[in-house]
Amino acid sequence: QQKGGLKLSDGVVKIGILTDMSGLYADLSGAGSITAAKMAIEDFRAQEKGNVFPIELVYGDHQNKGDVASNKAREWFERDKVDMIGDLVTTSTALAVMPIAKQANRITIVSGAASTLITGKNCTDTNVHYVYDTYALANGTGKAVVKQGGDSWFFLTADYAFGHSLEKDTSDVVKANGGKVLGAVRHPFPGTDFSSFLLKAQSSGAKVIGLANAGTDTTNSIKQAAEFGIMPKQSLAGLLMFLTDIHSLGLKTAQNMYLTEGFYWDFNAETRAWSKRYYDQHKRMPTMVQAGVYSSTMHYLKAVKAAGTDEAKAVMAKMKQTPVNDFFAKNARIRDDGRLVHDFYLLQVKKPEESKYPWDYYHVRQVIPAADAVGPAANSECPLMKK
Amino acid sequence: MPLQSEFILETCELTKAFKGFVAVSSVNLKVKRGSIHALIGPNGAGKTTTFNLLTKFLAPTSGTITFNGADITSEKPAEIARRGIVRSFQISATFPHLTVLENVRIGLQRELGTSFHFWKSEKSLEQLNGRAMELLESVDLASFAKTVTVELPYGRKRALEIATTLALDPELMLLDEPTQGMGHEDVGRVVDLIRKVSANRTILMVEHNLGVVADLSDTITVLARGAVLAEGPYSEVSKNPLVLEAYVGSEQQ
Amino acid sequence: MLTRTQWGFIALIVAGVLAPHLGVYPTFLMKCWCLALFACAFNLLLGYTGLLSFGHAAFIGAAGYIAGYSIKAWGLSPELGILAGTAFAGVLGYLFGSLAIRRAGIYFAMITLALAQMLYFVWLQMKFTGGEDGLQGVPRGKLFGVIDLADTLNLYYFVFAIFIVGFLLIYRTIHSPFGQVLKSIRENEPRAISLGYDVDKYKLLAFVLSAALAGLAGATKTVVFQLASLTDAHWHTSGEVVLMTLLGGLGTVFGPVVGAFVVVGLQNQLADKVGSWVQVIMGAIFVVCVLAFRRGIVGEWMTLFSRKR
Amino acid sequence: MFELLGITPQALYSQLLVGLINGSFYALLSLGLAVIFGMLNIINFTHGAQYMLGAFLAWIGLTQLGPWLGSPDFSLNYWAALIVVPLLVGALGIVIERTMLRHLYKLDHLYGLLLTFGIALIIEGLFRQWHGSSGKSYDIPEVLRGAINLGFMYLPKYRAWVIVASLTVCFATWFVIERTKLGSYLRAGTENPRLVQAFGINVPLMITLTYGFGVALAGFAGVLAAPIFTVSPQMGADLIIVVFAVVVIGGMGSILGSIVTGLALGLVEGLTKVFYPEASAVVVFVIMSIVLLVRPAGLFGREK
Amino acid sequence: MSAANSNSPAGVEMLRVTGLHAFYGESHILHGLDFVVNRGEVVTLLGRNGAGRTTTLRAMLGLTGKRSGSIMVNGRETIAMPTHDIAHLGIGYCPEERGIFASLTAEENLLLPPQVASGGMSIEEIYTMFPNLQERRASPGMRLSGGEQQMLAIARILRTGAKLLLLDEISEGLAPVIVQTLGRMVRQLKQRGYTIIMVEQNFRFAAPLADRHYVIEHGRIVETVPMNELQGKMDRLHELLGV
Ligand SMILES: Nc1ncnc2c1ncn2[C@@H]1O[C@H](COP(=O)(O)OP(=O)(O)OP(=O)(O)O)[C@@H](O)[C@H]1O
Ligand SMILES: Nc1ncnc2c1ncn2[C@@H]1O[C@H](COP(=O)(O)OP(=O)(O)OP(=O)(O)O)[C@@H](O)[C@H]1O
Ligand SMILES: [Mg+2]
Ligand SMILES: [Mg+2]
Repeated sequence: QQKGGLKLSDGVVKIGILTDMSGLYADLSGAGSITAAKMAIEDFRAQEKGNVFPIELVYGDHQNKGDVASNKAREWFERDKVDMIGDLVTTSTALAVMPIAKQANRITIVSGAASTLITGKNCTDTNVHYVYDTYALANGTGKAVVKQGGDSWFFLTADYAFGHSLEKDTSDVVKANGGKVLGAVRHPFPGTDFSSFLLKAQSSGAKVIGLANAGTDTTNSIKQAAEFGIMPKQSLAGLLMFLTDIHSLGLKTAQNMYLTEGFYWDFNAETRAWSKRYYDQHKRMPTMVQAGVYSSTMHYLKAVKAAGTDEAKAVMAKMKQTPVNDFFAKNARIRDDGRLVHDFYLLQVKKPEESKYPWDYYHVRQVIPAADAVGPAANSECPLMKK
Repeated sequence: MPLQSEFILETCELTKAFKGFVAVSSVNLKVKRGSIHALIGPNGAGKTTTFNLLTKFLAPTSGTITFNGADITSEKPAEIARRGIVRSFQISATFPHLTVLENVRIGLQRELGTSFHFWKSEKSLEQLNGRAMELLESVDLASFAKTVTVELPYGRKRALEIATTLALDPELMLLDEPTQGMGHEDVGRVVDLIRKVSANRTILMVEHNLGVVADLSDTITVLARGAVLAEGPYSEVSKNPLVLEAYVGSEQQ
Repeated sequence: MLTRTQWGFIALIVAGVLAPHLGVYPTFLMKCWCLALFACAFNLLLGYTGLLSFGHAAFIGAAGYIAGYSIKAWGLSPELGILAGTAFAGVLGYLFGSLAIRRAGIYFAMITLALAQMLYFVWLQMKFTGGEDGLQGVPRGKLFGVIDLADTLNLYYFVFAIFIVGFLLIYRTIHSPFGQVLKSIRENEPRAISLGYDVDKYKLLAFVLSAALAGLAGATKTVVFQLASLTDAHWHTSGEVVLMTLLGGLGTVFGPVVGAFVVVGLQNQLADKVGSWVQVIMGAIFVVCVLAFRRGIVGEWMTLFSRKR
Repeated sequence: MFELLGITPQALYSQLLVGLINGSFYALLSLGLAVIFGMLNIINFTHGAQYMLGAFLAWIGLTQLGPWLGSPDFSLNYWAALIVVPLLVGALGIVIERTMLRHLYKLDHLYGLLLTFGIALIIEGLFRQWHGSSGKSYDIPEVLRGAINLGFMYLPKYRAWVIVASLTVCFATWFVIERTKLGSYLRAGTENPRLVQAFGINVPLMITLTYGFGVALAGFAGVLAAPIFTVSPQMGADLIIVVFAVVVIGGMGSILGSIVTGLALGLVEGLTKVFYPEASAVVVFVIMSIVLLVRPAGLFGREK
Repeated sequence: MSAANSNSPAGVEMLRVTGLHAFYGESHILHGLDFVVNRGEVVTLLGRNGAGRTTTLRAMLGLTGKRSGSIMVNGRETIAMPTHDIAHLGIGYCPEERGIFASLTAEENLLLPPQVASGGMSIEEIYTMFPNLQERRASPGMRLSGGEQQMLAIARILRTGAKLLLLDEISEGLAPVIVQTLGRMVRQLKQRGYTIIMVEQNFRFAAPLADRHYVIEHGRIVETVPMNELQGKMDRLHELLGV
């Protein structure tokens, strides 16, 4: 079918945002991601001055359940002819949807999930991992903090696969950069009371306590660390944290801690400009995931236009060919394994008195160049990289 | 059959103590095969407790229980039942939402050995209907076979309970106050019934209705304060001054 | 003359066979059949034995993992994988059951809930389950080495056949000598004991059967979705199955099936439209069912039907 | 000796303290469950949600209430919340009892369980809808900030307060129920409410108030918990399952039993965290299984 | 409630039941019952199993399902009152199933019912009347034997000062000696001015005690037999009750 000078499978480019609308991750993705995708579509239309192929947006709640995600994805691909699924917060849902997309020859763009499996063992040739992974976070925080003098570490690790891999990645980095790992303690997941683990960490005398956990586990450990007066003698490093976590913790509790993100709204004029526009619609500043959804949707649409079709392989080739160049990432490229290689930021949470305006939360301590932030291609377990 | 002793059930120094209180103390009970044996005594004498000991709903503190020459002191309730000792309860015990026929069939069913067969059809139980109807016949309930049990009047439930008990063809039936709470007609019916079913089996019963006891029993054991106070046929026991004082009372009001 | 139940069977089979050709989405249907079997298995326990298990997620979850792992890592064929999962759930049912039947009533519910939660933590920490990420990419494989299950319709009829087999087994169990004893235990336990039944053994067998059938549902679901995840092992799943059974009609043959379809359908429809209201709505349905609609859809319908006659 | 195992006595004491704190929460919650169970014969699945509600109301009082009322400076401080919030939560409980639970007493107890489960879903869902899933933080009241250095260990003041406050409430409750006439009405009402009413006691009112009280205990625990844990919609849901296990271990036979078991299990859990942290999530459940094998009625329960 | 004393005039109406209907759920049990009891009288309700005697007592206390008609206690209409208020008009109820509280000790059971009027018996008096109870005072209610429970059930309402006693099958399951004691007790109570309604199966026990017998069948009073007509109506009673 020809539409707007394009070969489209069913006359329309359909984008599906599959996200967590009600669970733990609803704040950092959820409705905010849908808003971002909508903005991207509108902006694309505006850029093209209306002379575009029809674009439709659908969205769904996967409730962080793999089977729900997979069910929804199949339905979207087979019945609704969705061409691309974005967001995919939580690894379990991302991993569930990717092979289905590959089978159906459609595209997935993961912005929300963290596992390195996505571009490692489980990589597919129709997938892009756009925003962040545990390697980048571990590496960013680990390396940078050691450089800043935090050379002895103790880990507080959530006792499941994700926590373990975060701990391992980070301690490798710490050791590689000349730091010492004094120990680690595993806490049950999900946990509520971390005081005993924190006491252990405290008595270890390590300069940095690495929080290899996520979500409420992380925020709970930070709160309780504040209560036990662990800081400022020791610093905390959150290995997977988002702007929204800091927002809910408050600066008083979170101050001084280190973390790495792939995007910060207040980084430069360009990011600020976009984020203000986003804020007007969503009433909250964007997280890196939400910013990533915008950027990736835009990139996808451009690639569809450039490829002149919505066929996945062709679009994917275009996406990989063209560098991403916008407020989110500069000169970033998508590698063969699907990883978008872009800069990361080592951030430190401001003290309450340093915060000048709402959502003014971070000092950007360091820009971690893309080459350092992303796992080296040589170590990749993705078969696509070996070619 | 091996040589059977005269007594089907014997207890030897049977004792049950609850925290510092001895409810049954050193009771030696001998129940003669084929007889109707009544256990009477003032309230709190330990009759129900004795029953509970015999059917293993309670474990004795000391003493032994012998049934048909076998020591059953440490067996479990269901095992006791399978040996042929079946009790009825002080309060009538039926399966209220099953039909009368099904109630009796539950009693018969275990014999088939298919009770764990979840893959067999229920229809396989219909072979038991004939026998079940016979049993119902014997307690005058045949016309109620299809009735759901809750709807039966109290006295009929009692009869049904007895029929179900009979389904197991027990050698020894333990009846705990079988006429309690019954109107006069029902009492009469149950007395007849007990007499009828006592053929070929032994019955041990607890009963406060002296009329019934006098009417039915061959031997009476009187318990008081956990111990045996007197034993013998009604004519003897009812004249025993100890029994008169502790249990029967002056009889003129 | 056919009885009402027989009519029901025929309607069920016709509906099941035709549904995918009438535009109903097959994957959705397969999920429904799996959960319907799960609910029926649960109903066997609650509706016919009077035991409320609040830990049935343990069985559907565990069987999913075992089936998924044995198919993926050991290369078992799908039917063997499903059998392995089912068997594991049965064994687990035996272990949990032996503990739980030591208490009755509400305690029973709490114990099963707690044991299931314990297992949840175990899965979370085990390596092979992939923790939070789930056990992904289970191949669908070829049934008996010939029928390719990657084909959605093949898979659909396979799943439907499993459901029917499970369903018939449950139906038979209810109407068997064993079922008769279960009923008597529910009605009057001490009396059943005094008639010589080892009631604990009967309860245990019922529990094991229910667990194994729940496992069958879970293992099948893993093959359908090609993944086994923590969601199934979470206590929310235990709550959901209670809801399905209750909504459809406790202690009715078809109730759980209807309940499963309604709940899964609602979740599917509502999730995108109302977001986190889904949980509120599910909760509200629970409340309404308990307060005003205890017979459930099928139960109410049957009462209506018999009143009219 | 502990040094040999790589554990300093200091760490050990700290762990025990932490265990005691968890234990106080277990005790408060299982006590509330036991009180409600005793009178209504219902396992209150909503307990976790009501605990969450307590924490949330405290947070709302502290941070949201003023702006709502149009005077941003006004806020309900911690101490006021400790009194007001349990009353509010209790009042909500009373509404639930009057409008819903009331209709279930004649039915099998499992319906009560199911109803409260449904209500828990609703409350949790509403808060998730309203405040999202990520937590809110609640500051420790000024006077209780910081810690006392006991020499052998470091005792955060707030935690010490939690232990004192919850134990006081627990034992006061125990005293009322086991040692007063009111208590014997309660216990008798548990068994045969109709008859107690026939003796001239207003049982429906008693039931309502009992439920309100048990629920208020959960609300109280919630307020105590708010400064320690992140206040979030799901904070009660997982905790409640552990509390169920505690209840099974203790047996609901006695009020004292549920208090003691709660504390003891908190300690055991604390110790597990020292010696084998990986198992600390399941240790309570493992103990439950063992207790079931050895003493099915629970440690303090009465057989049937 | 003024305590009725022993020389209060007979003929003062204590209870008047008119057109009483009662239901358990859907099933209609009482079909318009009428009877009157004067202060200081002992009356019995007789009938076959399931006739509705227990239901009559329960309906008076509002323990059945729906009910309608009129129940005047001491001149006050109680049909719409909640159960606990009815009890405070001075009514003591000893239920058929005894209703001993398993988790309370015998003594706690005894002390449980609240005082509804002055002039109840003292604990000592009660223990003299039932020595068994004194002996078992500390054991939990559920551990008492059937008969002990029965005694306790009666004893505990004597303490409350209630002057209208509803006794359901109190001779049930008791040893003959105790039944005789109970007979004496009822007489004593009557002398003290108590008003008693007894439901009895044991006609021999009830006959000499009562001023009047009401026979209930299918939820209606079908026969009223005053004490002095008892001999004459024996045949009729026989027919009705199978005595
Ligand atoms: N589990 C128990 N714990 C403590 N005491 C008990 C227990 N069971 C029974 N008793 C006591 O043992 C005594 C005997 O009780 P039992 O029930 O055997 O009496 P009984 O002879 O059947 O009397 P009744 O004719 O009144 O039914 C009673 O005093 C009772 O209080
Ligand atoms: N809770 C109940 N629900 C439904 N029906 C009941 C209930 N209690 C009693 N009935 C029915 O009400 C009728 C009258 O019962 P009631 O207890 O008043 O009889 P009764 O004259 O006291 O006889 P008895 O006590 O000797 O059995 C009976 O048919 C009985 O089955
Ligand atoms: Mg007895
Ligand atoms: Mg009666």
